[in-house]
Amino acid sequence: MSCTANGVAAALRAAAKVVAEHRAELVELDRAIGDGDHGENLNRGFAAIVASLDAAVPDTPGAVLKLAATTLISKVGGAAGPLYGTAFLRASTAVGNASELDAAAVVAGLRAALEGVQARGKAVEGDKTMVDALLPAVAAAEKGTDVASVLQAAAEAAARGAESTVDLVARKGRASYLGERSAGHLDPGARSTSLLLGAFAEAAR
Amino acid sequence: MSCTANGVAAALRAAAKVVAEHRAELVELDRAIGDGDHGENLNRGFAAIVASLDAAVPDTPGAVLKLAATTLISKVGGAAGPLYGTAFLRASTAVGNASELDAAAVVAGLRAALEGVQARGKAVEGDKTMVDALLPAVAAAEKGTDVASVLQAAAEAAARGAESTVDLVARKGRASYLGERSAGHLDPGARSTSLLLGAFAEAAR
Amino acid sequence: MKKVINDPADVVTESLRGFAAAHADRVRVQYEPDVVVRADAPVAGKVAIISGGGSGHEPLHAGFVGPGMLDAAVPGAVFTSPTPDAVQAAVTATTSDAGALLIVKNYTGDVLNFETAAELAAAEGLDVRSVVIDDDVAVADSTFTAGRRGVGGTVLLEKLTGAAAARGDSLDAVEALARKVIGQVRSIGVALTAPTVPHVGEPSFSLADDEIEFGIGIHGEPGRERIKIEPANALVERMLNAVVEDLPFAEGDRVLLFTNSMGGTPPVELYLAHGIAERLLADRGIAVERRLVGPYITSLEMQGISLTLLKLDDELTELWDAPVDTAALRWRA
Amino acid sequence: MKKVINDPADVVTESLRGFAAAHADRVRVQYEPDVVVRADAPVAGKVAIISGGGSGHEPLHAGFVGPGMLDAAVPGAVFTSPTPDAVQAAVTATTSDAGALLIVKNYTGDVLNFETAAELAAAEGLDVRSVVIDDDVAVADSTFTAGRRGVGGTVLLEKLTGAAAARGDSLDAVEALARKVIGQVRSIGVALTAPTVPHVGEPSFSLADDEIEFGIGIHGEPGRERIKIEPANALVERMLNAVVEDLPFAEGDRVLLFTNSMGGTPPVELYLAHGIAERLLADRGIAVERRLVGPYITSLEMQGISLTLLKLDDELTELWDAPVDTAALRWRA
Ligand SMILES: Nc1ncnc2c1ncn2[C@@H]1O[C@H](COP(=O)(O)OP(=O)(O)O)[C@@H](O)[C@H]1O
Ligand SMILES: Nc1ncnc2c1ncn2[C@@H]1O[C@H](COP(=O)(O)OP(=O)(O)O)[C@@H](O)[C@H]1O
Ligand SMILES: [Mg+2]
Ligand SMILES: [Mg+2]
Ligand SMILES: [Mg+2]
Ligand SMILES: [Mg+2]
Repeated sequence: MSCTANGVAAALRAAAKVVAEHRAELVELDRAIGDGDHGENLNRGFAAIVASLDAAVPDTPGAVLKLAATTLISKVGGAAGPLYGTAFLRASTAVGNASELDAAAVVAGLRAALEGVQARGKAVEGDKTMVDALLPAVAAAEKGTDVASVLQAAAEAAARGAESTVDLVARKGRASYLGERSAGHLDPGARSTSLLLGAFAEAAR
Repeated sequence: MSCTANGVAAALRAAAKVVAEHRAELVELDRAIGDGDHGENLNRGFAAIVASLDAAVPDTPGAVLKLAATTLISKVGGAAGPLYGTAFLRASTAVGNASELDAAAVVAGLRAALEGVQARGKAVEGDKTMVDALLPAVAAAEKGTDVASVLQAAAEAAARGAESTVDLVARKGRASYLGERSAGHLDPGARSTSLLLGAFAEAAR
Repeated sequence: MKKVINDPADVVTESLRGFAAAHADRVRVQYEPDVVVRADAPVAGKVAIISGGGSGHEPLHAGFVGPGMLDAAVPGAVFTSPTPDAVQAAVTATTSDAGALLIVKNYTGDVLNFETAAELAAAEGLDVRSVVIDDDVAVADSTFTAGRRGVGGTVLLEKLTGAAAARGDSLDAVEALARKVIGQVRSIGVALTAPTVPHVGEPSFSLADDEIEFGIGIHGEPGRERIKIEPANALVERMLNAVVEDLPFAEGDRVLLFTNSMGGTPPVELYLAHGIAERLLADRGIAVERRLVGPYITSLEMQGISLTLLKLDDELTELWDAPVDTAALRWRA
Repeated sequence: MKKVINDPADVVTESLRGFAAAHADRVRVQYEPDVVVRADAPVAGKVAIISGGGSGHEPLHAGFVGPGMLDAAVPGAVFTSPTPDAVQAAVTATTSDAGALLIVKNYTGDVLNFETAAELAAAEGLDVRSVVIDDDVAVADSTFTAGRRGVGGTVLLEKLTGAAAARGDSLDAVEALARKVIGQVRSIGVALTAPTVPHVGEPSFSLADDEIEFGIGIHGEPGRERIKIEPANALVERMLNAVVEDLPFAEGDRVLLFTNSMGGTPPVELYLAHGIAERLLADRGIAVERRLVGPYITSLEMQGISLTLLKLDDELTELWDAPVDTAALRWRA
């Protein structure tokens, strides 16, 4: 895949497919330590992204990411809506209006996404949130050499990061109300971050 | 037992004991084709009768029966309250103010009770109600020779009458709402009539 | 059974204590026998409107005591009609020379106990009449049954007779109005789950995960028919058809639509059902001119809904709109 | 799952259609994004009071739209906070030069989405402020959690700020009042059963027959602690202690006591609990001067109750008593 507007659009479609496939799993994870809507909400948002892309794919990778951002912000709701929305919005700004992204641009986009999530949600590593997947993903991505290896490294690190949330006690989001009882469960947002990056990496291969 | 005021009071205490023992069974029967309160309601009423008798036993059998009647009317509620209340009230009137009841008086009391239930509730034989226990009980009672045998015959016939309600489709009371679905269940009021007469017979032995 | 209660035998009385504390501005509660009375009763010269029945259907009836509706409510034990002496106490507390109307839901127990109370009141020289409401189309109305049950229509009947009494109608007029309303109100109910009576401790009936009771009453009596759960569109249409075709209601009729929760069904589902019913009535050319939506006649925590239709005319509409000021129903007051 | 619904994805919108039909005299409903607005909005010169959040807590918030309370409610998907564009639509429909106050329950999602909306509104030159209510004493209030949740106190806050706006208070004054109320209102909830979110199709958590969740929220999040069911006397005392000792409320205080059903708990249990709470407060020398009892902030069909205490003074009492005319809360109107 080349990282053009169409390439990013294809990656988003792949992500939408993965989210749809894992909708029930994400609901289940959120039901255990939250309110059970994470899968439903993300699925609604990504389905809306696909519908928009079906109508028209914007000109640049940045514009595609911005479309994803505004769609997520206006369709997802909950905590994940503004957080993922901000992530895509910041990534969009970071990559500017280049017509194709190189490895460095993708890394910059990922880093901007992480900063956006942290700026909005104030979560740090170890709070048992999507940050625990995204933060190691960004660190790993910096070691990649091309777009595919950047995203592959990010996805692998995100998967490990998500797994690491099982043992954590939540300190942000709805799961934090559970206190100690939140330990022993995978964080749904960390899991969805890992799924999204996995889908992007797969699409980039 | 001689059928004096104290004798009738003892029979009512015996009945109260039986009702308490069968409270859950009567609730269960009523739950199947009614609203599940028959055991609770009767138990509340008979417990109140015992409390009144503990305070003072009226002078005559008729007065004791009247006390039972007014207590049932004011404590039981539902369909069974006014029906049993009327039964005891009519029985009380029928036996007058004799100080001891003979077999004929007991039979007259039972017949008056049946007439009272039918006058108030308008049920005929086969409607799947307490009438299906009380009506054959009165018929059988007429063949008894002394108080004990009158009540024994009545109790036995009431038990058979109650059993006969299993196959019937209810046409009176709450169970009638079920239509055909009421068949296959013992009528709770028929069962309680059989229990009461059984307790009286036992007390009279 | 999990309930916020102490001893099941004390549920009604303890609940009344809370009700009395919460609504001391509107009601006065007497105990043993338990009766809920308008704070300013008896209202001289006004016909008293009295209703009652087993508890567990709240806000019916206590929640409807107040100006413009009931003068007294007589709560029996849970799902058990009250005794005549309790009804009698309500009559004594509220009835002036203008007399009283007893609104009785058609259940054997209620009818027998209220009948007895009316006899007692007559013996005291009071003019006490009673009407029996039997609006449930689920039950075959035949001399071979106890007849139709009184359900959702009761709420409307209490409001309308309450308004008539409030504007000074005579007992004759209020009684005639009541009979008219009873003649043109019809209801049907459905249950998704069973209620649990405190002293029983277990659900009144059991339903499979895909089953519902169609034609349910309000006492946990099983319904007339057990059917498979279906989408709301189909279910509401099935319910509405049963009601519309019974009276029947016809094109051009003006109606009040009352969409009632049986207790456990939350507002989000109730309003959804109400919206469907509005649409289906519009399709039939029946004009919904007034509506009531909420849990007003319930069966403890039972999940389910009922639909009630009342044919309106100018008089009934005016009485419906008249001020009412009770714990559960309140407008223009 | 048994519910009176069609497609789970359409539940909120279909329900709003029924709500719009039932309450056309009081509200206007806009769709996509879904917003419930006072029929006569915008009210010139009046501060607009706007709230919202995930659906499934009805009557909160839509049931509180009307004179004396909210100008608009923004319902999200079930248990999911609404998106900024929906909040924005509510602001646009209701906000005059007097500005608007957004009442936000403290959940990460709500705070983030409403924050974004407030930024958008500010960009359009409107004076829109927001306050975050966090009255739930079950959650440790620390920088290491998302903070306390907004629960029952929200209902009281909406009523009081609505009354202040109705009498013509400035946005500064209404905002200050809101912060004062938030400072002196505290709540605790308990769940006996779990709610079932339509698109999930199964209960949000599972409880053994003898277990309850103490310190439950309103979204089917498990509570803070799982305890054995206990008699109402003990349970209400446990709840009240948690609330009273938190602020703390002290002897001599005047309070409003709000006894709330989480949805599935019927009135008979709710009033019973209310009665106990009244008694326990009297024992502590705390004067209950106003009360609200009913299902006002719910969690779908979840059985359970919550207790909310608000410290009153003359100003708050006057604002509480002021007229309100909404679908779910109505007096002196
Ligand atoms: N403050 C935060 N910072 C980063 N991520 C967060 C924060 N709060 C919640 N999350 C993430 O959001 C996820 C929950 O999303 P979702 O279920 O859609 O929202 P809600 O909790 O509003 O229902 C959590 O699993 C967590 O990963
Ligand atoms: N019309 C009637 N005539 C005679 N017995 C009746 C009649 N209606 C009901 N019953 C009896 O009453 C019993 C139910 O009593 P109970 O459960 O106490 O009253 P309710 O139906 O009001 O809950 C029935 O089982 C039946 O035997
Ligand atoms: Mg969630
Ligand atoms: Mg019964
Ligand atoms: Mg009964
Ligand atoms: Mg959510």
